[in-house]
Amino acid sequence: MKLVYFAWVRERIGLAEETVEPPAEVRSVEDLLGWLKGRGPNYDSALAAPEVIRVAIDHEHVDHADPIGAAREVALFPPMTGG
Amino acid sequence: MKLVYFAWVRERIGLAEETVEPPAEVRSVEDLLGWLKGRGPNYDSALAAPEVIRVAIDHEHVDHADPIGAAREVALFPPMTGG
Amino acid sequence: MAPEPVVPLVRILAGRIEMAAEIAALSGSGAVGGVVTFSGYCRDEGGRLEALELEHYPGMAEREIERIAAQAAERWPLTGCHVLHRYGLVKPGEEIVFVGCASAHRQAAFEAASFLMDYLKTRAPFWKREHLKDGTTGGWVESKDTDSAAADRWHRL
Amino acid sequence: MAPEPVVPLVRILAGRIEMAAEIAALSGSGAVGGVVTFSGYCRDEGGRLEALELEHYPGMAEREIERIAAQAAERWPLTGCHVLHRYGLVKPGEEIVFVGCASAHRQAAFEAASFLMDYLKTRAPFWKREHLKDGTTGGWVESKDTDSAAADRWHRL
Repeated sequence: MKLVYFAWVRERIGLAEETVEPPAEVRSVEDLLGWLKGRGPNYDSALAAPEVIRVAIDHEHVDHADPIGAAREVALFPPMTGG
Repeated sequence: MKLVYFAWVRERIGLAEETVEPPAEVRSVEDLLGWLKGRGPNYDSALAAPEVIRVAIDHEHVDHADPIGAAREVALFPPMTGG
Repeated sequence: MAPEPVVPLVRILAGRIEMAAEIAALSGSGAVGGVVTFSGYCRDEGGRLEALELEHYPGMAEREIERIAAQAAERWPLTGCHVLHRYGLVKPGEEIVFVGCASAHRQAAFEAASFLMDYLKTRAPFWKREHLKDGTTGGWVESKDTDSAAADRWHRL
Repeated sequence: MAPEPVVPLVRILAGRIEMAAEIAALSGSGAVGGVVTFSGYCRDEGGRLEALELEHYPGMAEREIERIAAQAAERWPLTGCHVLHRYGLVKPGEEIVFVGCASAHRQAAFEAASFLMDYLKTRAPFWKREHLKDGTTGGWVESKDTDSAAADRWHRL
Protein backbone atom coordinates (compact mmCIF):
# COMPACT_ATOMS: atom_id res chain seq x y z
CA MET A 1 0.00 0.00 0.00
CA LYS A 2 1.35 3.37 -1.01
CA LEU A 3 1.04 6.21 1.50
CA VAL A 4 1.33 9.84 0.43
CA TYR A 5 1.59 12.83 2.78
CA PHE A 6 0.92 16.52 2.24
CA ALA A 7 1.61 19.88 3.87
CA TRP A 8 2.57 19.68 7.58
CA VAL A 9 1.81 15.96 7.74
CA ARG A 10 4.51 15.47 5.09
CA GLU A 11 6.89 17.83 6.90
CA ARG A 12 6.48 16.22 10.31
CA ILE A 13 6.80 12.66 9.03
CA GLY A 14 9.73 13.77 6.89
CA LEU A 15 8.61 11.81 3.82
CA ALA A 16 6.43 12.66 0.81
CA GLU A 17 5.51 9.02 0.25
CA GLU A 18 6.38 5.49 1.23
CA THR A 19 5.14 1.94 0.71
CA VAL A 20 3.98 0.02 3.80
CA GLU A 21 2.47 -3.34 4.61
CA PRO A 22 0.29 -2.93 7.68
CA PRO A 23 -0.63 -6.06 9.65
CA ALA A 24 -3.91 -7.82 8.87
CA GLU A 25 -5.73 -6.36 11.91
CA VAL A 26 -5.42 -2.85 10.41
CA ARG A 27 -8.81 -2.72 8.71
CA SER A 28 -10.17 0.84 9.00
CA VAL A 29 -8.64 4.25 8.34
CA GLU A 30 -8.65 4.74 12.11
CA ASP A 31 -6.67 1.53 12.58
CA LEU A 32 -4.14 2.69 10.00
CA LEU A 33 -3.63 6.05 11.71
CA GLY A 34 -3.13 4.31 15.07
CA TRP A 35 -0.65 1.84 13.62
CA LEU A 36 1.33 4.59 11.83
CA LYS A 37 1.43 6.71 14.99
CA GLY A 38 3.42 3.99 16.72
CA ARG A 39 6.11 3.84 14.09
CA GLY A 40 8.33 6.57 15.57
CA PRO A 41 8.44 10.09 17.01
CA ASN A 42 8.02 11.72 13.57
CA TYR A 43 4.78 9.79 13.00
CA ASP A 44 3.69 10.45 16.55
CA SER A 45 4.21 14.19 16.03
CA ALA A 46 2.36 14.25 12.69
CA LEU A 47 -0.57 12.21 14.02
CA ALA A 48 -0.71 13.53 17.58
CA ALA A 49 -4.29 14.68 16.99
CA PRO A 50 -5.53 12.03 14.56
CA GLU A 51 -9.05 13.52 14.48
CA VAL A 52 -7.83 16.52 12.44
CA ILE A 53 -6.11 14.35 9.82
CA ARG A 54 -8.00 14.06 6.52
CA VAL A 55 -7.67 10.87 4.53
CA ALA A 56 -8.27 10.01 0.89
CA ILE A 57 -8.22 6.51 -0.57
CA ASP A 58 -7.42 6.29 -4.25
CA HIS A 59 -8.20 10.02 -4.68
CA GLU A 60 -11.51 10.01 -2.81
CA HIS A 61 -12.20 11.52 0.60
CA VAL A 62 -13.04 8.89 3.24
CA ASP A 63 -14.11 8.92 6.89
CA HIS A 64 -11.94 7.51 9.65
CA ALA A 65 -14.46 4.72 10.18
CA ASP A 66 -14.27 3.59 6.56
CA PRO A 67 -12.48 0.33 5.70
CA ILE A 68 -9.19 0.50 3.87
CA GLY A 69 -10.18 -2.39 1.64
CA ALA A 70 -7.95 -2.93 -1.34
CA ALA A 71 -6.59 0.63 -1.31
CA ARG A 72 -3.68 1.23 -3.63
CA GLU A 73 -2.92 4.80 -2.48
CA VAL A 74 -3.83 6.29 0.89
CA ALA A 75 -3.24 10.02 1.36
CA LEU A 76 -2.96 11.77 4.76
CA PHE A 77 -3.17 15.53 4.99
CA PRO A 78 -4.37 18.47 7.10
CA PRO A 79 -7.70 20.20 6.46
CA MET A 80 -7.55 21.84 3.05
CA THR A 81 -7.01 25.55 2.54
CA GLY A 82 -7.33 25.99 -1.20
CA GLY A 83 -9.68 28.26 -3.11
CA MET B 1 -43.74 71.23 -15.58
CA LYS B 2 -41.62 69.21 -17.98
CA LEU B 3 -42.89 65.76 -18.92
CA VAL B 4 -40.58 63.15 -20.43
CA TYR B 5 -41.67 59.83 -21.96
CA PHE B 6 -39.77 56.64 -22.65
CA ALA B 7 -40.08 53.40 -24.64
CA TRP B 8 -43.65 52.59 -25.73
CA VAL B 9 -45.12 55.43 -23.69
CA ARG B 10 -43.03 57.81 -25.81
CA GLU B 11 -44.01 56.00 -29.01
CA ARG B 12 -47.74 55.98 -28.30
CA ILE B 13 -47.87 59.61 -27.19
CA GLY B 14 -45.66 60.52 -30.15
CA LEU B 15 -43.50 62.89 -28.16
CA ALA B 16 -40.24 62.48 -26.22
CA GLU B 17 -41.00 65.46 -23.99
CA GLU B 18 -43.26 68.46 -23.56
CA THR B 19 -44.02 71.18 -21.08
CA VAL B 20 -47.50 71.28 -19.55
CA GLU B 21 -49.39 73.29 -16.97
CA PRO B 22 -51.94 71.01 -15.33
CA PRO B 23 -54.84 72.62 -13.47
CA ALA B 24 -54.55 73.19 -9.74
CA GLU B 25 -56.70 70.15 -8.82
CA VAL B 26 -54.04 67.81 -10.27
CA ARG B 27 -52.17 67.10 -7.05
CA SER B 28 -51.04 63.45 -7.13
CA VAL B 29 -49.29 61.34 -9.73
CA GLU B 30 -52.60 59.52 -10.20
CA ASP B 31 -54.34 62.84 -10.89
CA LEU B 32 -51.71 63.72 -13.47
CA LEU B 33 -52.09 60.40 -15.31
CA GLY B 34 -55.87 60.84 -15.39
CA TRP B 35 -55.61 64.40 -16.67
CA LEU B 36 -53.10 63.43 -19.37
CA LYS B 37 -55.24 60.51 -20.49
CA GLY B 38 -58.00 62.94 -21.46
CA ARG B 39 -55.77 65.02 -23.71
CA GLY B 40 -56.30 62.94 -26.87
CA PRO B 41 -56.35 59.48 -28.37
CA ASN B 42 -52.53 59.19 -28.32
CA TYR B 43 -52.47 59.85 -24.57
CA ASP B 44 -55.46 57.57 -24.09
CA SER B 45 -53.63 54.76 -25.90
CA ALA B 46 -50.40 55.27 -23.94
CA LEU B 47 -52.17 55.45 -20.58
CA ALA B 48 -54.99 52.94 -21.21
CA ALA B 49 -53.75 50.86 -18.26
CA PRO B 50 -52.38 53.57 -15.96
CA GLU B 51 -51.51 51.03 -13.25
CA VAL B 52 -48.61 49.66 -15.31
CA ILE B 53 -47.09 53.11 -15.91
CA ARG B 54 -44.02 53.87 -13.80
CA VAL B 55 -43.38 57.45 -12.78
CA ALA B 56 -40.27 59.30 -11.62
CA ILE B 57 -40.21 62.84 -10.29
CA ASP B 58 -36.94 64.69 -10.65
CA HIS B 59 -35.11 61.37 -11.27
CA GLU B 60 -36.60 59.46 -8.33
CA HIS B 61 -39.17 56.67 -8.51
CA VAL B 62 -42.53 57.63 -6.99
CA ASP B 63 -45.83 55.87 -6.29
CA HIS B 64 -49.04 56.86 -7.98
CA ALA B 65 -50.40 58.11 -4.68
CA ASP B 66 -47.48 60.49 -4.15
CA PRO B 67 -48.01 64.25 -4.55
CA ILE B 68 -46.47 65.98 -7.52
CA GLY B 69 -45.41 68.92 -5.37
CA ALA B 70 -43.01 71.29 -7.03
CA ALA B 71 -41.82 68.73 -9.58
CA ARG B 72 -39.63 70.14 -12.33
CA GLU B 73 -39.43 66.97 -14.42
CA VAL B 74 -41.94 64.13 -14.37
CA ALA B 75 -41.06 60.97 -16.34
CA LEU B 76 -43.57 58.36 -17.51
CA PHE B 77 -42.38 54.95 -18.69
CA PRO B 78 -43.18 51.22 -18.83
CA PRO B 79 -41.73 48.74 -16.32
CA MET B 80 -37.97 48.67 -16.78
CA THR B 81 -36.16 45.88 -18.62
CA GLY B 82 -32.50 46.76 -18.19
CA GLY B 83 -29.74 44.64 -16.71
CA MET C 1 -16.32 50.91 14.23
CA ALA C 2 -17.34 49.80 10.76
CA PRO C 3 -15.16 51.30 8.04
CA GLU C 4 -16.64 53.85 5.67
CA PRO C 5 -18.57 52.21 2.82
CA VAL C 6 -16.63 52.18 -0.42
CA VAL C 7 -17.69 54.68 -3.10
CA PRO C 8 -19.09 52.68 -6.02
CA LEU C 9 -18.01 53.33 -9.57
CA VAL C 10 -21.01 53.65 -11.93
CA ARG C 11 -20.80 54.17 -15.66
CA ILE C 12 -23.49 54.32 -18.35
CA LEU C 13 -21.86 53.92 -21.73
CA ALA C 14 -22.60 53.31 -25.40
CA GLY C 15 -19.45 51.31 -26.17
CA ARG C 16 -18.15 47.91 -25.12
CA ILE C 17 -17.32 47.11 -21.49
CA GLU C 18 -13.69 46.09 -20.92
CA MET C 19 -14.26 43.39 -18.36
CA ALA C 20 -10.63 42.41 -17.87
CA ALA C 21 -9.79 46.01 -16.97
CA GLU C 22 -12.70 46.20 -14.53
CA ILE C 23 -11.70 42.98 -12.78
CA ALA C 24 -8.08 44.10 -12.63
CA ALA C 25 -9.14 47.41 -11.08
CA LEU C 26 -11.32 45.61 -8.52
CA SER C 27 -8.65 43.09 -7.51
CA GLY C 28 -5.93 45.69 -7.66
CA SER C 29 -4.22 46.34 -4.45
CA GLY C 30 -3.15 43.16 -2.69
CA ALA C 31 -5.79 43.88 -0.05
CA VAL C 32 -8.67 42.12 -1.82
CA GLY C 33 -9.76 38.59 -1.02
CA GLY C 34 -12.28 37.88 -3.72
CA VAL C 35 -14.14 39.46 -6.61
CA VAL C 36 -17.57 38.35 -7.82
CA THR C 37 -18.73 39.55 -11.20
CA PHE C 38 -21.95 39.25 -13.12
CA SER C 39 -22.05 39.99 -16.81
CA GLY C 40 -25.30 39.91 -18.75
CA TYR C 41 -25.29 39.20 -22.48
CA CYS C 42 -27.45 39.85 -25.49
CA ARG C 43 -28.82 36.50 -26.68
CA ASP C 44 -29.31 35.79 -30.37
CA GLU C 45 -32.86 34.43 -29.83
CA GLY C 46 -32.26 31.43 -32.04
CA GLY C 47 -30.59 33.51 -34.73
CA ARG C 48 -33.57 35.86 -35.25
CA LEU C 49 -32.02 38.83 -33.50
CA GLU C 50 -29.92 41.45 -35.29
CA ALA C 51 -29.44 43.64 -32.20
CA LEU C 52 -31.02 44.81 -28.99
CA GLU C 53 -31.68 48.51 -28.69
CA LEU C 54 -31.37 49.82 -25.16
CA GLU C 55 -33.19 53.05 -24.45
CA HIS C 56 -32.38 54.78 -21.17
CA TYR C 57 -33.32 57.86 -19.17
CA PRO C 58 -30.06 59.79 -19.29
CA GLY C 59 -30.41 61.96 -16.24
CA MET C 60 -31.88 59.29 -14.01
CA ALA C 61 -30.09 56.07 -15.04
CA GLU C 62 -26.76 56.97 -13.48
CA ARG C 63 -28.33 58.44 -10.32
CA GLU C 64 -30.58 55.43 -9.74
CA ILE C 65 -27.74 52.94 -10.18
CA GLU C 66 -25.57 55.04 -7.87
CA ARG C 67 -28.32 54.87 -5.25
CA ILE C 68 -28.59 51.08 -5.59
CA ALA C 69 -24.82 50.63 -5.49
CA ALA C 70 -24.52 52.88 -2.43
CA GLN C 71 -27.10 50.66 -0.68
CA ALA C 72 -25.03 47.57 -1.52
CA ALA C 73 -21.89 49.25 -0.19
CA GLU C 74 -23.71 50.10 3.06
CA ARG C 75 -25.11 46.63 3.51
CA TRP C 76 -22.05 44.51 2.72
CA PRO C 77 -18.38 45.08 3.59
CA LEU C 78 -17.17 45.75 0.05
CA THR C 79 -13.73 47.01 -0.90
CA GLY C 80 -14.86 47.78 -4.43
CA CYS C 81 -18.09 47.99 -6.40
CA HIS C 82 -18.29 48.66 -10.15
CA VAL C 83 -21.51 48.80 -12.16
CA LEU C 84 -21.43 49.46 -15.90
CA HIS C 85 -24.50 49.44 -18.13
CA ARG C 86 -24.64 49.97 -21.88
CA TYR C 87 -27.24 51.80 -23.93
CA GLY C 88 -27.77 51.99 -27.68
CA LEU C 89 -27.39 49.01 -29.99
CA VAL C 90 -25.96 45.78 -28.58
CA LYS C 91 -25.19 42.81 -30.85
CA PRO C 92 -25.89 39.18 -29.90
CA GLY C 93 -23.05 37.80 -27.79
CA GLU C 94 -22.05 41.24 -26.55
CA GLU C 95 -22.32 42.24 -22.92
CA ILE C 96 -25.12 44.53 -21.72
CA VAL C 97 -24.25 44.96 -18.09
CA PHE C 98 -21.33 44.31 -15.75
CA VAL C 99 -21.42 44.22 -11.96
CA GLY C 100 -18.28 43.57 -9.95
CA CYS C 101 -18.00 43.41 -6.15
CA ALA C 102 -14.78 42.95 -4.21
CA SER C 103 -14.69 41.93 -0.58
CA ALA C 104 -12.56 40.13 1.98
CA HIS C 105 -15.62 37.89 2.51
CA ARG C 106 -16.70 35.96 -0.53
CA GLN C 107 -20.29 35.51 0.63
CA ALA C 108 -20.61 39.30 0.94
CA ALA C 109 -19.33 39.73 -2.61
CA PHE C 110 -21.77 37.11 -3.94
CA GLU C 111 -24.75 38.62 -2.14
CA ALA C 112 -23.94 42.20 -3.07
CA ALA C 113 -23.55 41.34 -6.77
CA SER C 114 -26.80 39.35 -6.77
CA PHE C 115 -28.64 42.18 -4.97
CA LEU C 116 -27.30 44.73 -7.46
CA MET C 117 -28.51 42.69 -10.43
CA ASP C 118 -31.98 42.16 -8.94
CA TYR C 119 -32.34 45.88 -8.33
CA LEU C 120 -30.89 46.92 -11.67
CA LYS C 121 -33.46 44.73 -13.39
CA THR C 122 -36.40 46.35 -11.63
CA ARG C 123 -35.29 49.92 -10.87
CA ALA C 124 -32.72 51.11 -13.42
CA PRO C 125 -34.48 53.10 -16.16
CA PHE C 126 -33.53 51.08 -19.24
CA TRP C 127 -35.83 49.52 -21.83
CA LYS C 128 -34.94 46.86 -24.39
CA ARG C 129 -36.31 46.61 -27.91
CA GLU C 130 -35.55 43.90 -30.43
CA HIS C 131 -34.28 44.57 -33.94
CA LEU C 132 -34.75 41.46 -36.04
CA LYS C 133 -32.61 40.07 -38.85
CA ASP C 134 -35.54 40.31 -41.27
CA GLY C 135 -35.25 44.11 -41.01
CA THR C 136 -38.31 44.64 -38.83
CA THR C 137 -38.29 46.20 -35.40
CA GLY C 138 -39.66 43.74 -32.91
CA GLY C 139 -41.54 44.70 -29.80
CA TRP C 140 -40.36 46.11 -26.52
CA VAL C 141 -39.14 43.36 -24.23
CA GLU C 142 -41.66 42.79 -21.44
CA SER C 143 -40.63 42.94 -17.82
CA LYS C 144 -40.69 39.69 -15.90
CA ASP C 145 -42.58 39.04 -12.69
CA THR C 146 -39.67 36.85 -11.64
CA ASP C 147 -37.45 39.94 -11.63
CA SER C 148 -39.77 41.76 -9.23
CA ALA C 149 -39.90 38.71 -7.01
CA ALA C 150 -36.11 38.47 -7.09
CA ALA C 151 -35.77 42.09 -5.99
CA ASP C 152 -38.42 41.70 -3.28
CA ARG C 153 -36.54 38.91 -1.54
CA TRP C 154 -33.90 41.36 -0.29
CA HIS C 155 -36.52 43.08 1.87
CA ARG C 156 -37.18 39.86 3.70
CA LEU C 157 -33.60 39.17 4.78
CA MET D 1 -37.00 16.49 -20.19
CA ALA D 2 -34.11 18.34 -18.59
CA PRO D 3 -31.18 18.85 -20.97
CA GLU D 4 -27.93 16.99 -20.35
CA PRO D 5 -25.76 18.71 -17.75
CA VAL D 6 -22.89 20.67 -19.27
CA VAL D 7 -19.42 19.12 -18.99
CA PRO D 8 -17.35 21.40 -16.75
CA LEU D 9 -13.88 22.55 -17.72
CA VAL D 10 -11.39 22.04 -14.87
CA ARG D 11 -7.76 23.04 -14.98
CA ILE D 12 -5.02 22.92 -12.33
CA LEU D 13 -2.16 25.11 -13.42
CA ALA D 14 1.07 26.70 -12.23
CA GLY D 15 0.83 29.85 -14.36
CA ARG D 16 -1.49 32.85 -14.39
CA ILE D 17 -5.21 32.50 -15.15
CA GLU D 18 -6.35 34.50 -18.17
CA MET D 19 -9.70 35.65 -16.86
CA ALA D 20 -10.76 37.66 -19.89
CA ALA D 21 -10.33 34.57 -22.07
CA GLU D 22 -12.32 32.42 -19.62
CA ILE D 23 -15.19 34.89 -19.50
CA ALA D 24 -15.17 35.22 -23.28
CA ALA D 25 -15.32 31.43 -23.64
CA LEU D 26 -18.21 31.22 -21.16
CA SER D 27 -20.26 33.99 -22.78
CA GLY D 28 -19.36 32.84 -26.26
CA SER D 29 -22.21 31.73 -28.28
CA GLY D 30 -25.08 34.19 -28.26
CA ALA D 31 -27.10 31.62 -26.29
CA VAL D 32 -25.88 32.71 -22.85
CA GLY D 33 -27.83 35.02 -20.59
CA GLY D 34 -25.42 35.68 -17.78
CA VAL D 35 -22.04 34.73 -16.43
CA VAL D 36 -21.08 34.85 -12.75
CA THR D 37 -17.43 34.65 -11.86
CA PHE D 38 -15.54 34.42 -8.61
CA SER D 39 -11.84 35.10 -8.51
CA GLY D 40 -9.85 34.69 -5.32
CA TYR D 41 -6.66 36.67 -4.79
CA CYS D 42 -3.48 36.43 -2.79
CA ARG D 43 -3.51 39.22 -0.21
CA ASP D 44 -0.32 41.01 0.78
CA GLU D 45 -1.07 40.67 4.53
CA GLY D 46 -0.16 44.25 5.25
CA GLY D 47 2.98 44.07 3.13
CA ARG D 48 4.54 41.16 5.08
CA LEU D 49 3.91 38.55 2.41
CA GLU D 50 6.37 37.75 -0.36
CA ALA D 51 4.29 34.93 -1.84
CA LEU D 52 1.84 32.16 -1.04
CA GLU D 53 2.98 28.65 -1.81
CA LEU D 54 0.16 26.35 -2.84
CA GLU D 55 0.84 22.65 -2.40
CA HIS D 56 -1.63 20.29 -4.04
CA TYR D 57 -2.29 16.57 -4.44
CA PRO D 58 -1.69 16.18 -8.17
CA GLY D 59 -3.70 13.06 -8.86
CA MET D 60 -6.64 13.98 -6.69
CA ALA D 61 -6.99 17.77 -7.10
CA GLU D 62 -8.34 17.65 -10.63
CA ARG D 63 -10.61 14.67 -9.96
CA GLU D 64 -12.10 16.18 -6.82
CA ILE D 65 -12.80 19.52 -8.50
CA GLU D 66 -14.31 17.68 -11.46
CA ARG D 67 -16.62 15.85 -9.05
CA ILE D 68 -17.70 19.11 -7.38
CA ALA D 69 -18.21 20.84 -10.73
CA ALA D 70 -20.24 17.91 -12.05
CA GLN D 71 -22.49 18.20 -8.99
CA ALA D 72 -23.01 21.90 -9.71
CA ALA D 73 -23.84 21.15 -13.35
CA GLU D 74 -26.41 18.54 -12.22
CA ARG D 75 -28.01 20.82 -9.68
CA TRP D 76 -28.27 24.06 -11.67
CA PRO D 77 -29.12 24.61 -15.36
CA LEU D 78 -25.68 25.78 -16.46
CA THR D 79 -24.56 26.32 -20.03
CA GLY D 80 -20.93 26.55 -18.99
CA CYS D 81 -18.79 25.90 -15.91
CA HIS D 82 -15.07 26.64 -15.69
CA VAL D 83 -12.93 26.08 -12.61
CA LEU D 84 -9.23 26.93 -12.64
CA HIS D 85 -6.96 26.63 -9.62
CA ARG D 86 -3.28 27.51 -9.38
CA TYR D 87 -0.52 25.74 -7.50
CA GLY D 88 3.05 26.75 -6.77
CA LEU D 89 4.07 30.29 -5.87
CA VAL D 90 1.47 33.05 -6.12
CA LYS D 91 2.43 36.70 -5.57
CA PRO D 92 0.25 39.19 -3.65
CA GLY D 93 -2.42 40.66 -5.92
CA GLU D 94 -2.36 37.63 -8.22
CA GLU D 95 -5.34 35.34 -8.61
CA ILE D 96 -5.40 31.92 -6.95
CA VAL D 97 -8.67 30.52 -8.20
CA PHE D 98 -11.28 31.31 -10.85
CA VAL D 99 -14.81 29.95 -11.02
CA GLY D 100 -17.14 30.92 -13.86
CA CYS D 101 -20.74 29.76 -14.34
CA ALA D 102 -22.92 30.63 -17.31
CA SER D 103 -26.69 30.19 -17.31
CA ALA D 104 -29.86 31.57 -18.81
CA HIS D 105 -30.97 32.16 -15.20
CA ARG D 106 -28.79 34.54 -13.26
CA GLN D 107 -29.79 33.16 -9.85
CA ALA D 108 -28.65 29.70 -10.96
CA ALA D 109 -25.28 31.10 -12.04
CA PHE D 110 -24.86 32.92 -8.69
CA GLU D 111 -25.76 29.87 -6.64
CA ALA D 112 -23.63 27.46 -8.63
CA ALA D 113 -20.55 29.70 -8.39
CA SER D 114 -21.06 30.19 -4.66
CA PHE D 115 -21.55 26.44 -4.12
CA LEU D 116 -18.39 25.69 -6.10
CA MET D 117 -16.32 28.07 -4.01
CA ASP D 118 -17.66 26.69 -0.72
CA TYR D 119 -16.81 23.15 -1.79
CA LEU D 120 -13.44 24.04 -3.26
CA LYS D 121 -12.48 25.60 0.06
CA THR D 122 -13.32 22.48 2.05
CA ARG D 123 -12.76 19.57 -0.35
CA ALA D 124 -10.15 20.45 -2.97
CA PRO D 125 -6.75 19.10 -1.85
CA PHE D 126 -4.70 22.31 -1.76
CA TRP D 127 -2.72 23.75 1.15
CA LYS D 128 -1.39 27.28 1.48
CA ARG D 129 1.87 28.28 3.12
CA GLU D 130 3.16 31.80 3.59
CA HIS D 131 6.57 32.98 2.43
CA LEU D 132 7.40 36.24 4.17
CA LYS D 133 9.35 39.24 2.90
CA ASP D 134 11.90 38.85 5.70
CA GLY D 135 13.04 35.62 4.04
CA THR D 136 11.42 33.23 6.50
CA THR D 137 8.82 30.64 5.64
CA GLY D 138 5.70 31.33 7.63
CA GLY D 139 3.27 28.71 8.79
CA TRP D 140 0.67 26.71 6.94
CA VAL D 141 -2.56 28.67 6.64
CA GLU D 142 -5.17 27.19 8.99
CA SER D 143 -8.54 26.10 7.69
CA LYS D 144 -11.51 28.17 8.79
CA ASP D 145 -14.60 26.84 10.55
CA THR D 146 -16.59 29.40 8.56
CA ASP D 147 -15.61 27.57 5.39
CA SER D 148 -17.01 24.26 6.68
CA ALA D 149 -20.19 26.02 7.74
CA ALA D 150 -20.46 27.64 4.31
CA ALA D 151 -20.17 24.27 2.59
CA ASP D 152 -22.65 22.64 4.97
CA ARG D 153 -25.44 25.09 4.12
CA TRP D 154 -25.83 23.50 0.66
CA HIS D 155 -27.03 20.27 2.30
CA ARG D 156 -29.88 22.08 3.95
CA LEU D 157 -31.42 23.60 0.81
